[in-house]
Amino acid sequence: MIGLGQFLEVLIGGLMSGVLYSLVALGFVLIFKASGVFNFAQGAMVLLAGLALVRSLDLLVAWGLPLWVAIILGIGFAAVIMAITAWLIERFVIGPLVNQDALTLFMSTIGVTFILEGAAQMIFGSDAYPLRLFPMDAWFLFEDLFPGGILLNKLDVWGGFIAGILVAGLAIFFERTKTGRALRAVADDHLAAQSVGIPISWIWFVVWLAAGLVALVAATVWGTKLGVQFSITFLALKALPVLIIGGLTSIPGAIVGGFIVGAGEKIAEVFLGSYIGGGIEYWFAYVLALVVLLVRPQGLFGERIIERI
Amino acid sequence: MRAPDTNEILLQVEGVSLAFGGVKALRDVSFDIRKGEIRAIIGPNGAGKTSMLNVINGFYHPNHGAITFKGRTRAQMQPFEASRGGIARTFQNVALFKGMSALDNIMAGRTLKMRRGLLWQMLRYGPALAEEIEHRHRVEEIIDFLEIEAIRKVPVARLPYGLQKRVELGRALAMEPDLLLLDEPMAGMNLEEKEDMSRFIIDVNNHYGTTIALIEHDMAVVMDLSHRVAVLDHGVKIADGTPDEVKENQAVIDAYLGVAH
Amino acid sequence: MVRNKLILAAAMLSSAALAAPAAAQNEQFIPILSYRTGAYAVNGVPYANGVADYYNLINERDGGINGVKLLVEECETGYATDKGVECYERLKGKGPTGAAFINPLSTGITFALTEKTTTDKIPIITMGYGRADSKNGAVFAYNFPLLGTYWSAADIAIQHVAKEIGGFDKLKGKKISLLYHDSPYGKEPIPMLQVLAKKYGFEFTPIPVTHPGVEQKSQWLAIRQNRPDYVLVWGWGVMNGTAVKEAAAVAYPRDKMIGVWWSGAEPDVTPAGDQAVGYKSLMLQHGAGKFPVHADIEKYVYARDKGASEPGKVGEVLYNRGMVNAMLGVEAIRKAQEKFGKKPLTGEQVRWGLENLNLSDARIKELGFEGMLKPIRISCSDHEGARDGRVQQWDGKGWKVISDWYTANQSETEPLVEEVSGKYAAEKNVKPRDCSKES
Amino acid sequence: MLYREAGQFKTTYAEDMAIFPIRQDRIALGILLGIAFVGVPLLATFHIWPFNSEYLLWAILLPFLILALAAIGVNILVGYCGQISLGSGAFMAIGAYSAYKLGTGVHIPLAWFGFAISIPPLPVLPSILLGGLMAAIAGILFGIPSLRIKGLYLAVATLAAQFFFDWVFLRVPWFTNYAPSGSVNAPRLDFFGLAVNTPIERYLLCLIFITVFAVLAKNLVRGNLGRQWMAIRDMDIAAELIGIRPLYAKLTAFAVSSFIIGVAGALWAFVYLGSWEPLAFSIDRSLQLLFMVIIGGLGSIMGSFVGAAFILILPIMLNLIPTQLGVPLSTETITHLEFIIFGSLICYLLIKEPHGFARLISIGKEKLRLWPFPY
Repeated sequence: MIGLGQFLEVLIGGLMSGVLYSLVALGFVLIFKASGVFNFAQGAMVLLAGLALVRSLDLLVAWGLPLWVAIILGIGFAAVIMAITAWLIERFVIGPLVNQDALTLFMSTIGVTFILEGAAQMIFGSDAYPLRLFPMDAWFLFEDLFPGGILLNKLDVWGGFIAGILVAGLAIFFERTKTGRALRAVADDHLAAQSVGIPISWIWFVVWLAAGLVALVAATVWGTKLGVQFSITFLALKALPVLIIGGLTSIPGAIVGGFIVGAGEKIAEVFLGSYIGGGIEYWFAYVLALVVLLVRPQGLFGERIIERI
Repeated sequence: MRAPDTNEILLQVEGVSLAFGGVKALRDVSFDIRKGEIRAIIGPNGAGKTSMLNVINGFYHPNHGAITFKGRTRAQMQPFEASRGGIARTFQNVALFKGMSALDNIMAGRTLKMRRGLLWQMLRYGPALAEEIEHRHRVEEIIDFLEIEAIRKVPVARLPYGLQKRVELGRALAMEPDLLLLDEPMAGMNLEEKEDMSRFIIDVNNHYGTTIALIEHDMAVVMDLSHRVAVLDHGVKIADGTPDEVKENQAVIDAYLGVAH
Repeated sequence: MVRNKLILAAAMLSSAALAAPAAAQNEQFIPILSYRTGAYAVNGVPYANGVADYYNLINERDGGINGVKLLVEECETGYATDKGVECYERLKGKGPTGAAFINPLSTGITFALTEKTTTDKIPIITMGYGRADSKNGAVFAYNFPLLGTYWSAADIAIQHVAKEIGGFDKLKGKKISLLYHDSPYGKEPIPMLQVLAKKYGFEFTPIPVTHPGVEQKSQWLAIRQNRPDYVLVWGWGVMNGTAVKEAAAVAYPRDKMIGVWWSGAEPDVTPAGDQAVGYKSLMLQHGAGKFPVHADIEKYVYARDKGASEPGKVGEVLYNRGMVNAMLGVEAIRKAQEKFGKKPLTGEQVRWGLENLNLSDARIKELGFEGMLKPIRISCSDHEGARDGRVQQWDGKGWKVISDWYTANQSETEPLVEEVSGKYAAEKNVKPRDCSKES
Repeated sequence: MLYREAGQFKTTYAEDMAIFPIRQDRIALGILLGIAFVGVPLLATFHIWPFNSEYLLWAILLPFLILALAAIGVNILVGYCGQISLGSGAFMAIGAYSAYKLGTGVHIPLAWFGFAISIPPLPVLPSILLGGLMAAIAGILFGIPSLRIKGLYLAVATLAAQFFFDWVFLRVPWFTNYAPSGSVNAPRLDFFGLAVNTPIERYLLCLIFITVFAVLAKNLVRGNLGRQWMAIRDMDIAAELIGIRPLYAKLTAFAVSSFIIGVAGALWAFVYLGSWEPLAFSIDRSLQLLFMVIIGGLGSIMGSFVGAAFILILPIMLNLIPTQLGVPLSTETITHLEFIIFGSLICYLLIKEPHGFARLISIGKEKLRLWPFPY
């Protein structure tokens, strides 16, 4: 018999870990929205940002700087690294590939993934580096209602909180700032945008930078959770169904998709896994995404695809 | 101009309405196409002409109305039914298969006529090869007719616009259609190309007896080519008749001059 | 033009690569299959460093084995089976006599190479991993799962649990879960644990974690509900550290977790910080720390600036394991030289050396491994050689040995070895050797 | 001056429709086949350079042939029919595990109905072909969503097949004949009483497979079905309006492609690995195959070969070069550099020639035809 307490615990745990996927998915959405590029390298960018942060942090602390100064400087350093990466990608890969079809662009980002993974580990090392920016223990809620209470990871709550701020920030950026509006114009039709004088390569740099910064944020949370190491790149595969369900172009979609995937796969794993053999969360999110696409081919919040001749 | 021999009706559209969300593209349009004639549909931009063609070959499904083709009445056509029933078409913005050669594009038009299954095609021997060669003969006739021998193996993406239009016509002809829908076949052409294309259209009509429905902006061409003309404006049919009748029609003149309703 | 030149250059290089290397004739070639990149690099790097440093030590200190220098080449597998096969094919024929033996450091690659190595007559040493049934040397003439298979490990783990709770009779009705890496590696102990569960009457639940193991929340929520008395961890790479952290998050006591010897190294606990305190793991005999041999390594390798590792990491668990692994290989060659002469040997000859390897306490002391290893004696019917283990516990700074020696009970493992290796022999049409006739 | 087609007149359409209508191409192909079928085995038998060790056969040519076969399958779906698939690895796995089950005997107890389906172990060749058939059936099932889902959305949807089948073969012990480790061994390779064991025999076996399949695939793509696939790829709406049924065209593409990929998977497992686990067919394999067809050239059978050679051999080269030159780099650095260079070359190629090597070759041929005149 499944207890209500356990169900709630799994549900909440799932929703929360879903938001952590959303943190990675958001970077995908940003780039897809603005340039139609399906950026497979987002996972590698999280690795790069995380390594840059944790390695500089270690060094700064070793120099005897107070922790908070080190954190600020470390984040600054990682942000600069991400800016350089964004510039290089725009200048040497995405810029020259403008107007190519989506598949070519997608494959080129896999090429970028190889480069980033190789370079990040060559420069910063390929060990597992512990990062502790957030508390890792848990709360146990409603202990008087349910035996053992309902477990809630503090890290997950932090992740959710940060994701909320990010989405709000991105929404303001897209709606209220000049660059943000230019971004939307470029997304709609980059040739037209170019012809009214929007500097397209600048815009794309900004987008990749924004995605890089989102990756940095994701790296702080995931790095705390896993330690900064190569395996962090596998998050890209976890984030794909999230953004497909939410819709490739929708920022709130990435969050909602995260909720759905997280809650769905955890509930499926805990309550169905024992019947059909564990590990179903490995594919559950993807099959869920497939089903959602069959009903809505553009995802839940994606822009409708209109066919014309 | 030779008039069609019979008054037999090939296609009849009755009371068709089509809306996209709030936008009404067609409102209660009725007209017919007689066997063997060249029928023009004209009207200002946004009049609903292309939508009308899309309804006829089943790409759009009307909200109301009925379509009778070869004596069978349907509320809507399906693209596959239409093509199998003998409706072929060209498109306003050339819709060729960009990655294929001109020859392959036209051969693709023979799909419906080819019978050999997957396994035979895989072997490409005996009956399968014979079939391929037989259809190649037919396609070469079309290529000769359209005078595009020199470009048959060129990928269509590399062809100039005028030739692409010709290949597209070839692909439609390869289907040996009973009804050929031409959506602005002369858009963007120079005078010489237009003359060539007009000649092809008349030849198709005369030689093969193919019924043709035509959308065109160039009034001179329309008046020269067509037997009858239907005029659409804002999704409503405002006139129908011979080129001469339509030319005199006040509503048509107003529509083209942009008089407010 | 540039492209053509590149292609030409590549072609020339490739022909150079394929040409027979002009090797010195008195060299014994030993390949190292390692993974210093990818998801498992964290554990692969210290191990490969230990291996490389020990071979270097032999060359620098002793001038090789009885004058036969060791020629070593490393090949990166990335823990991927097909890369491993490629590396094996690339390296198996190098040197004057071909590879002496091969250490794939991956159970998956071991499975893929088992048949090939038999055909090529190159022994495959899988120390503390690999296929458990290959303990039976009569069927698996070329496989050497030295020092302990996963079935031995499972038995030792249960012995320790029994000791902690006060006897084997107390196991009845207890709940023991196995959190395992969902791959041949993680699945190997399951049949043994099922046998033991039946015998002692504990409730056994296997819980799979999919590669690479970054997401374990559902597994641990299930553990939190099911409250097993012990959780055995059969993880590798990021999975271990994540398991410790998730255990902490659901407040599962760390001292009720027992990792296999591949889940008990420094990189598995350091990312979790204080949360890892109390976590236990099996030891493949040795643990962390420095022994007499390390002094030699520092003197002959690091002082000459030929060390592979960061000096601070010499003496870590996996580094030491790499060293032990290399040492056993070297001693096997030495043994084989007794019979075949002091010259480079073929894989087939080294196989004889492995099968007749007998390291006494005195010899182990001579080699500088005293305190790390117990005596090892390999024979035709026993390719494992020893099945001893201890348990260690992480105290936040280092691993502390907390138990006496356990020896896996052969009466438990042997029937399963017989059954599974017999099945393999039938499937592959292998005619088992008669071990009583082997010298 | 050698590459001229002047003077070669075709008098029938059949001649014009030959795979290689130009005589020089036919000669080149003949030489290539001669080397592949006769030269390589001869050299390898007598251990003549570069076949003085088994390395080239085992570690390069064998995987190259099998992956090129799989790449042909992927190219049919992605290159000819335009349906992006990231699930090719799964279809290889289906081919491999189905062939394994059929080769070792299938027993399905249907307790509810009171009987059992039992198939005795089949010989290797029918096992492999039926393995392909199983993959084709799975391909059709997972192809159905393509009628509604398009482009990159479809690509992600095909990942569902990838992960689902990864899991099935990992978790359903029936598929691995209850092997405790989940790793299975291929049955002995007997073809009509001939044992295939040595690298040369394995090489020839794969060579025969790929030659036959390449010819069959080439026939399909230049026939009516191939034109339907390409029409769907280039403009699916227009294709539908000229009478091409998307359902038929897409599902045949999925079926044919999955069949070939499935056969390649069975060969990969039986002939190359001999013993395998699901990880051999992971998402990495799918991405590798996709790279092969994109770098080689979408919509080109020959491109599949070139792409497979490039993607397979390049990393090995990059790995070998520093050792050969004696550059004192650690394996770690070499591997990281290999990643960087490999990624950069991929990006470079995509920028320079998004249509892959096949396009480069055809441009080269055109230039050669006109040589020494620039146009």
